[in-house]
Amino acid sequence: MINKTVQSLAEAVQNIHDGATIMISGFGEAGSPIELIHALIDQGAKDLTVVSNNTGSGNVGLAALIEQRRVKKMICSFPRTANSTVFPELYNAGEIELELVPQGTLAERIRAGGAGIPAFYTPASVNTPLAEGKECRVFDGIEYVLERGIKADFSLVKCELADRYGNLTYHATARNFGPVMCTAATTSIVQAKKVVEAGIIDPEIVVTPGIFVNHIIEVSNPAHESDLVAQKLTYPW
Amino acid sequence: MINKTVQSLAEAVQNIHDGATIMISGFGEAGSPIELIHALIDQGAKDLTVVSNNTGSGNVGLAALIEQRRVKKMICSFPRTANSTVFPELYNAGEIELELVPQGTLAERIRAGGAGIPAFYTPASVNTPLAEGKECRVFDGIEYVLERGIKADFSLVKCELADRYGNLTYHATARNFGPVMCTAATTSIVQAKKVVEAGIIDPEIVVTPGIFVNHIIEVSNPAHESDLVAQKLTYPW
Amino acid sequence: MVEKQLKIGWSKTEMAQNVAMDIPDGSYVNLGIGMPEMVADFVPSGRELIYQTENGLLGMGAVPMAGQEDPELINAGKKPVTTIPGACFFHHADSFTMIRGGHIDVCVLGAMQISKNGDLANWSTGAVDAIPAVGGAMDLVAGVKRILVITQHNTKDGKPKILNQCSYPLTGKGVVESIYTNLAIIDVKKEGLFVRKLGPNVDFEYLQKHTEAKLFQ
Amino acid sequence: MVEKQLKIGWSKTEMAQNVAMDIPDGSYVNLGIGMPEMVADFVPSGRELIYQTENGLLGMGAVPMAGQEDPELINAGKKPVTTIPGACFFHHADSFTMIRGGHIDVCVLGAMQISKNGDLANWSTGAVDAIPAVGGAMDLVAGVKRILVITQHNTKDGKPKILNQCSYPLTGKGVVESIYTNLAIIDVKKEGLFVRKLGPNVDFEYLQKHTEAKLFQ
Repeated sequence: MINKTVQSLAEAVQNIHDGATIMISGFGEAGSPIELIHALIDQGAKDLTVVSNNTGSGNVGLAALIEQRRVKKMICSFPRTANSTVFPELYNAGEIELELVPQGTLAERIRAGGAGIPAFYTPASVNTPLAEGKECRVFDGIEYVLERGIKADFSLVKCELADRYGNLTYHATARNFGPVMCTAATTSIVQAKKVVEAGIIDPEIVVTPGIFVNHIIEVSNPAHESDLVAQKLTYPW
Repeated sequence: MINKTVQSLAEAVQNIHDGATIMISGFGEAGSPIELIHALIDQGAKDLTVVSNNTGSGNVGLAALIEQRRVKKMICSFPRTANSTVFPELYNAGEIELELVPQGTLAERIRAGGAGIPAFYTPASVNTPLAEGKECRVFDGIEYVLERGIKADFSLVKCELADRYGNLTYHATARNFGPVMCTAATTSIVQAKKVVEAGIIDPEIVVTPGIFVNHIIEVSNPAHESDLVAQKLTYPW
Repeated sequence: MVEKQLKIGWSKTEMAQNVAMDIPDGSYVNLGIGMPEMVADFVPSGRELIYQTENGLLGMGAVPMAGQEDPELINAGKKPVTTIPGACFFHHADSFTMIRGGHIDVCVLGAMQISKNGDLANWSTGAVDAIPAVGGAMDLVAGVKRILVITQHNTKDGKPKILNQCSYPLTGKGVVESIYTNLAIIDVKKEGLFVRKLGPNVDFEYLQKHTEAKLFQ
Repeated sequence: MVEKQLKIGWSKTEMAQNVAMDIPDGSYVNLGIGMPEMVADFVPSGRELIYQTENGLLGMGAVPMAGQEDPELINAGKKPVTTIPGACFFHHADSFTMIRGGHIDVCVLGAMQISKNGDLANWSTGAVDAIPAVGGAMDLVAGVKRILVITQHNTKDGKPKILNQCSYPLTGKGVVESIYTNLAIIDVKKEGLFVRKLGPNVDFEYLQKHTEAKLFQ
């Protein structure tokens, strides 16, 4: 019987290796799989390349992973937000690399990676520094830039409901990058607020089909990053 | 107040012009907007380019539109199926053009058209006659072919539920090309089995966001193409 | 007798009203972070606009009441929002299908600099020690049908923002349709920058004096 | 005494069983139209396979009972199917994300011709009066991890299907992993075609005689 659920956060992230490329869902705190990120901090993998829209806030979650010097490179669209100090400090000290990607291009590069599309053209960033050194090309009188699909070794994603096949639903704007990141990683690791029996999720409302998911761990009361930041907590605590 | 519902099939298709490119949803009969196609036959527009996975069956729906000599070109992946005689006869007589596209490439070209992606690379059809004359390019040691996004003037789509904003849900495998076709047409015209009040469709389960839809007509008892074919009916009847 | 000082130009509220007046009924609208968000408060009665936020919501509603916030129901500025009846959620690639694919009618953005040919710079000063952060701005200016800019006419230290050429890194080239400042409403046309409306107690000479690029009446 | 005639090779049912034996537990599988569909009937007990059909269903179940058919719940061959608990529906672009993106483990396809280096021709004879129809075959062979071919060893008029070079237009080049015919199971390796198993009462010479391409033992 196919059963992708695992029994612990530690088991969910156990195979992540040094040097891995990891996609992490979330837009700000919405959709950020904070328990999986903390499990990754405990697990120890380093020299990571992380693909995520932001760089976390305070000293928990993704910001804590960065603070532990475990990330050598961030690929993101918006590395500074309210309460994000860890990344800016390391970046200004030259201790972490940054590949800045327009948000829509980031989403599409991840989707392309998952869909077997090695490259596509987009109008975003043409005539800006972010297109420098990239191939530009005119189609029907409009200039576009060639962007490459991105794949990852792992994705860490937060969802609402999951079943043993890995079918997922999401909550509100916590959906954001989760669905495309599940498609683009060799191994997708998902924390679900609730794991339900197969067949409970209506086939019409599944957002991520199970084929894109490898490991599911139930985290029924996930922390809110903003609460932890308000409490000035630092992970590991 | 935004209200995209219209009062008749005739009103829904009234602006379709001669020479238009029209995407028509459906995989076989599943998802084929047969009442909208019949309304288009009544409406009279000709010299159409039709983008649809198949070419219809019997002498109703898309096959009837072709039989009326209203389609100058088909863009599709599988033009012959059980009970399809109209297209094969006209094609062999040299009276209709065919652009044959692999099914996944067809879906992706339509999605790209809707997403502002003018072109992308795919591995499908490399080293086959369908890649002849197209640009090929190697990424990471694998050969790909460049394919262009497709846009349309109109799309005709069948769905299950719709609200006044144009939010849509679908039924089973009738979903197929509907969602991507809604994104790729300047004007998307949708027949819904039921039109409901705004807010009835849970925001989490909307498949096509209303922004991609222009006109909605309720067709509460759509015909099944296979029933009409079994009755040997011909449209117009 | 003390003479009351003349108010020069529009308040922020009035600037947002000016933008709101120019968005037709039924439009799909994306509002940038900051001053653009104010536009939603001044939609003329009788008009229904649908707000898209690039983090995956179409049909964004008002700010929630205190205590009703959901940290996973937020806008692009990462602030809690609500949904209207008829809203829908979607993932990021679908969201930018709307944006890049030309389905959003109007986007209102802030600006650091605008050039006479409609170039926009609003994401980076290019300073060496700045952390570059672009978000969805480049996708928005490349894909949305009409880009409206709302901004103070001059920088805090009085320098012009409407220039012959942007010195900051661009967000997009030739993308701005109209500029709504505290001093004027200016349309970007092929022939140059045309003043459509002057703010209260602003005359053309005053406006030109505060603008590097040449203006036309 | 009448001698019972020897059965040469496998029946269609046995061919489908041979394929089914080679699909590991937990695989995501796409079955082509026709003989490939039979494979689903012979999954060894204890294995759970998930069937994808490219028209938008993951978790395809058995053929529905008479009278229970839904004309809008069909497979790629446009025949009515059912769903298993845990199935899901999706649109065509998402379906081919699964296929092109390498997420399907196994695809079983029919064949008109297969070459010694694993080229597959299964969509067109190239005849002038044939209506070309490709469907999803080119996407499947380009994207699915393992392509297994199930086919009669020879054409109806006795011509070899396993050739030095395909004369029909290709579906894909060097894509076939293994060939399951009524006479043998043959693996396509870099060094050539290797016979893994011979059918009942088939010897190597007999097999080679019915095969244009050189076979290895």
